[in-house]
Amino acid sequence: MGEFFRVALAVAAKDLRLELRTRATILSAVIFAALVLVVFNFSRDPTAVAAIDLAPGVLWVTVAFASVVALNRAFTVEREHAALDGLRLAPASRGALFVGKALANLAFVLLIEAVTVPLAVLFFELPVATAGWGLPLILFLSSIGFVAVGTLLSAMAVKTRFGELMLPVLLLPFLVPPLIASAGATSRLLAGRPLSEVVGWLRFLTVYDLVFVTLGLLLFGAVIDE
Amino acid sequence: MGEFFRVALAVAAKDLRLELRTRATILSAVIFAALVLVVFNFSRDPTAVAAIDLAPGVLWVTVAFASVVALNRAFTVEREHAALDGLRLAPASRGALFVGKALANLAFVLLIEAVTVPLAVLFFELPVATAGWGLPLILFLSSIGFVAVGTLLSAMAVKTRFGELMLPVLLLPFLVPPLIASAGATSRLLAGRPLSEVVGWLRFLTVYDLVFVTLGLLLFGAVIDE
Amino acid sequence: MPSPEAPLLEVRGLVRRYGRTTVLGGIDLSLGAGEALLILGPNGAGKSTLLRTLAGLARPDGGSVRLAGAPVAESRRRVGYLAHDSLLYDELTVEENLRFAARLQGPVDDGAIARALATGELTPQRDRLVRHLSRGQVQRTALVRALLHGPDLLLLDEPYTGLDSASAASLTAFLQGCIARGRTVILVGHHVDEGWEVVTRVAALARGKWILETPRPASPLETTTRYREALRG
Amino acid sequence: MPSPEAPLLEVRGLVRRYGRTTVLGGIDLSLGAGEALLILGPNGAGKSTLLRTLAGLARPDGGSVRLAGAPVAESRRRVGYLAHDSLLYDELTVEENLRFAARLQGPVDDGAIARALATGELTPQRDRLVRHLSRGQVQRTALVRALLHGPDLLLLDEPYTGLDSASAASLTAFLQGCIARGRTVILVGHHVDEGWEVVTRVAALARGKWILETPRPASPLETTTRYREALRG
Amino acid sequence: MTDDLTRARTLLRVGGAITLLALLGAAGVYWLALNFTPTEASQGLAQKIFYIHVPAAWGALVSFTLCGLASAAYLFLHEPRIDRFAASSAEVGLAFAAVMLTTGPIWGKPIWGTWWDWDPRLTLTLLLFFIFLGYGALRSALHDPGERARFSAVIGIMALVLVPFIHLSVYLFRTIHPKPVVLRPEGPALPIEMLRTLLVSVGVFTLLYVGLVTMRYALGIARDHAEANAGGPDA
Ligand code: HEM
Ligand SMILES: Nc1ncnc2c1ncn2[C@@H]1O[C@H](COP(=O)(O)OP(=O)(O)OP(=O)(O)O)[C@@H](O)[C@H]1O
Ligand SMILES: Nc1ncnc2c1ncn2[C@@H]1O[C@H](COP(=O)(O)OP(=O)(O)OP(=O)(O)O)[C@@H](O)[C@H]1O
Ligand SMILES: [Mg+2]
Ligand SMILES: [Mg+2]
Repeated sequence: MGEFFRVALAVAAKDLRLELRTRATILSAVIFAALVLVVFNFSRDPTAVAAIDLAPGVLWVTVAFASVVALNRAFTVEREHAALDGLRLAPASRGALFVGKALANLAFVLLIEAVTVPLAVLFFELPVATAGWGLPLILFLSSIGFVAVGTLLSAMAVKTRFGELMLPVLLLPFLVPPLIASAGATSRLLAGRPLSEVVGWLRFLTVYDLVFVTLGLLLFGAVIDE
Repeated sequence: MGEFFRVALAVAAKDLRLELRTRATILSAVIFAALVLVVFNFSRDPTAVAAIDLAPGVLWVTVAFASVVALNRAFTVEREHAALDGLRLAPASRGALFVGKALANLAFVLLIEAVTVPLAVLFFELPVATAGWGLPLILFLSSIGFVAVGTLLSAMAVKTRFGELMLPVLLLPFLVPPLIASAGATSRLLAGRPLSEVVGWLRFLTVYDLVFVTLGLLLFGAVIDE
Repeated sequence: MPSPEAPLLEVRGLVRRYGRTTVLGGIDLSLGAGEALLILGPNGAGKSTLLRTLAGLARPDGGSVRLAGAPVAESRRRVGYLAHDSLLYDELTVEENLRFAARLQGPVDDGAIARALATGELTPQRDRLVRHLSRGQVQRTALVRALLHGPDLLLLDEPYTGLDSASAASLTAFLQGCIARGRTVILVGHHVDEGWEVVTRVAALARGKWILETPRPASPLETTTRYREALRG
Repeated sequence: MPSPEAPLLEVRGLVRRYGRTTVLGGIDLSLGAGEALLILGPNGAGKSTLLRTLAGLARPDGGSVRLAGAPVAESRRRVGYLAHDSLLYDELTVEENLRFAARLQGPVDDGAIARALATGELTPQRDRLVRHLSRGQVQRTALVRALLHGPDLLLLDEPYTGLDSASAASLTAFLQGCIARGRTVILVGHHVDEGWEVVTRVAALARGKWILETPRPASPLETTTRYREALRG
Repeated sequence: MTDDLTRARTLLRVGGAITLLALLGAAGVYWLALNFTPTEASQGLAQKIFYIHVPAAWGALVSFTLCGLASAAYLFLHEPRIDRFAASSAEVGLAFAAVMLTTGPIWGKPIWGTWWDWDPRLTLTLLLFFIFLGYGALRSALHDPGERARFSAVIGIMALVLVPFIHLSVYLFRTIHPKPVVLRPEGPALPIEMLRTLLVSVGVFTLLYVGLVTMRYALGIARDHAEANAGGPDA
């Protein structure tokens, strides 16, 4: 077990070093988040749509975009110079490799969220007080599921044969539920409803996470090994 | 001049063929677009916001970010095995190379729009009929600007560690002006106003396109050559 | 093919296909400790495919590969594989790459990394991004990466590529050391004289089959002539 | 260095830095039609950097590179450059890659492509993705790509890498043909004997400076010894 | 190499002195504004911020413009010093823009009743600010000096092109931001004393610009020097 985590952490640390070494990345993350908000505000007709109504959508687009970016990136770095073969040669369990890649992706997505949420609060004058811990909780839970599925999919996508690439499309439906759940929960919380009202959503997200992390652990080997 | 276009078309054709092989770009972009629309659809509180008010903004933001996803890939294909050096060795004008890359990207963006718009129409029950030919026209004009700037910037972003994040940081500010125009024009058209009323916006888009396509032609050399 | 010692590597009727084309058509091979096999063969003969399969990166479509009696997947730590690609990350420094490769194998001790850098004569470049290395420096880094964890079976696909004469010499010396310590080496190459001092056996592959398999002939020249004949006949 | 003919390539005091490091410290070189220069040198000496600069891919930080009296950028069509990287697209077939490279140079005629495939002995692989080629096949494709448009100046960085003996021989023959037709060749390598028949002059680079520059010595062996001395002294 | 450092030091001192002078000047402007300039009727004291806001705004746009022009020059001359100047000007511009973006809202609160409004002029200004933040991010993400110079030059030029879009945006879109009262075809439309104070303040900001750019430029020299000595050749 200690070995499992040593490998997982090694992989995650490697990816984070590849991505986050330069201060530029953090700065970029902040600028990026701010820009998303600006872009949205612009596309909105202020007379018709109140900023607050956009808020959940904005949050989730930012999260989705961050994830797509992170996941696109995740396995292109492994393809150049066949670095993925380097991972496959490791005497480590495939689960450990999966957790490693997923952790790195999660870290990035969480970073983006960490800068987006406060900015969104400022921009939209969100009643975070009422939302309280619910919002971060939802973000965290849904990010996990998101990243778990995404890591699996992008690993498939790195084997660039068409058949394999169709899989992501087939699996698209799997990405939708957590989004709906969290978007729904978010808008309720921002509407000032109590946390108790979204417990159902939260439970759903947790189950989803468990299911797909497990699936990832089991299937990753099948994806990267012949 | 004939040579200019021969090279440009060769480059564009090459990129399109690569994309047909792998589908990597379009798939991730389209998946992302679908996700965004779903999110908005479910995070919207129907009692608070009319779909029609939200639609133009959402449509444009979706298109913009999906384009960023697509543009992110534009130069990764040139990075493997230093293929970009292959282009740089060509006795062709750098402008021709730029147009080639940009044409391919334009094709991708238009394709993304061809998927996004119908989806948006479905989700938000947009009265596209009323908009008539105005909408495609706006889409086309703004796409040109997007792609001109995006091609130039992604050629730079790909040289940075974690360029997938650097690209939106550099690109989004330049996308906002056409975004304002497009979103503004779209909402008017969807409100059933005549095309004549948005001529100002269209002129703005055209100027923007002209300016940045010219810049691209002039500056691409500075980006790819030492 | 017979082997003086208890075989470390045992390959039986190995078949590998890519779609319709059969790249390896039933390969038998058995190597014991302290043996070094040089594999020759024209481009596209299947040498790299064979090594990939032995390294457990490609699944055999037929036949079996056993390392000390077990499937390769169960004894990855005993295998060191140098591929055509470097398996390195362009955006990490030489040291970071080696450190990562080491972590994948087991707990890392800094002394080992430092020594590895020294044996690869990479100490001056330790903090340079791999993207900024010259080809020979990349090749040396890839070699060090492959051998870092002291494997028993070394699978080296054209290891001398891009090395200058000095580095080539020290690689040969290093491999002699391995053999002396009872390791097993498989060497793929196009130049008989590269690593000649190490080699104990020579084999040639063509169209996915052995066309030559012999203890090391008296001289490189003789080897070349026999290889030529085998190719013709 | 002096040259029998009107120089096609004229390099004066070429300096190239990578931020901190000075990789080329004032290189002079002049080559005429029909000359073939073999450049030797330890890993990291600056050979590839020199070729990149001659090919117009890297801007000199000092000195000048002139091709037939004009800057390289103005006569790219006359240069054929083989790099360490293949410059090929993995997801395109061999033929598609060549066709694209040809289009970049000028109008394409199918006959030429077919002939190019034949000279590279790639006709059987013409419709295979480069991703699925063996190393030697990739190297041959890269070579064909570089020489497709019949350049006057051939800059070949370790062109024999990964080639089997047959392909190596036919490459040498091809280069002899080029020299006979008055082309100019610069060859980087680590084996003196590779392409020996073609070479008319030999030079050695170390730490970004010439340490040896001579008309071709009598034999490969003599060349090696003189190179060794130069490295030591 | 070391005379680089001495040059850097002297430049740093000179720049520092000029900056100090400018800051004193700024104080002077407010003494002038408060004692010798009529208070604007409708806005009252709030309008006094005018004398920072406007010069800062202009200063920002001018800095960015100069950065853009220098960038264009660099692409022709490939002269590292020009790149260094462009980078310096961009950073100072960022500082000025920051002032504009803070004084603006402070002014806006009493006048418009809101800190910020998604008015095109304001937003495009904000975007220009972001573009140059990105400019900085890009620079710090690139290590090869040549590449860094070329790439940031391209951004600089593209941003330069966006400036007129911004200046014009006030005409192109509905906006609550005051139309040009000084820089307009018909000529200035404000009391002579206000104009005088404004011009003094503009002079002060120009001085500030020169001082800051000189200092930043000196730091640039020092940095390049440090890089150049960081490592020797190998192999
Ligand atoms: C809220 C943020 C604000 C921003 C980002 C902003 C931005 C700018 C910019 C960029 C300029 C230079 C325009 C040009 O010369 O092209 C400018 C000038 C000016 N601003 Fe603001 N401004 C803001 C708020 C305000 C407010 C609240 C007022 C007063 C009600 C104001 C009054 C002026 C005036 C009078 C000028 C000079 C116009 C001219 O003569 O050119 N600004 N501002
Ligand atoms: N992924 C693949 N799909 C289809 N064919 C492949 C694939 N990989 C290799 N091949 C083919 O299998 C044959 C053997 O390839 P391999 O790389 O083993 O040759 P090799 O002996 O290593 O040649 P070289 O000396 O050039 O390295 C080649 O004809 C090659 O084209
Ligand atoms: N982009 C770069 N940035 C920094 N240093 C570099 C870069 N490219 C090459 N170098 C360094 O410049 C030196 C010369 O590299 P070059 O590739 O020219 O050597 P070479 O003679 O081709 O060596 P080899 O025989 O291994 O190919 C090496 O020390 C290398 O590390
Ligand atoms: Mg091989
Ligand atoms: Mg080299």
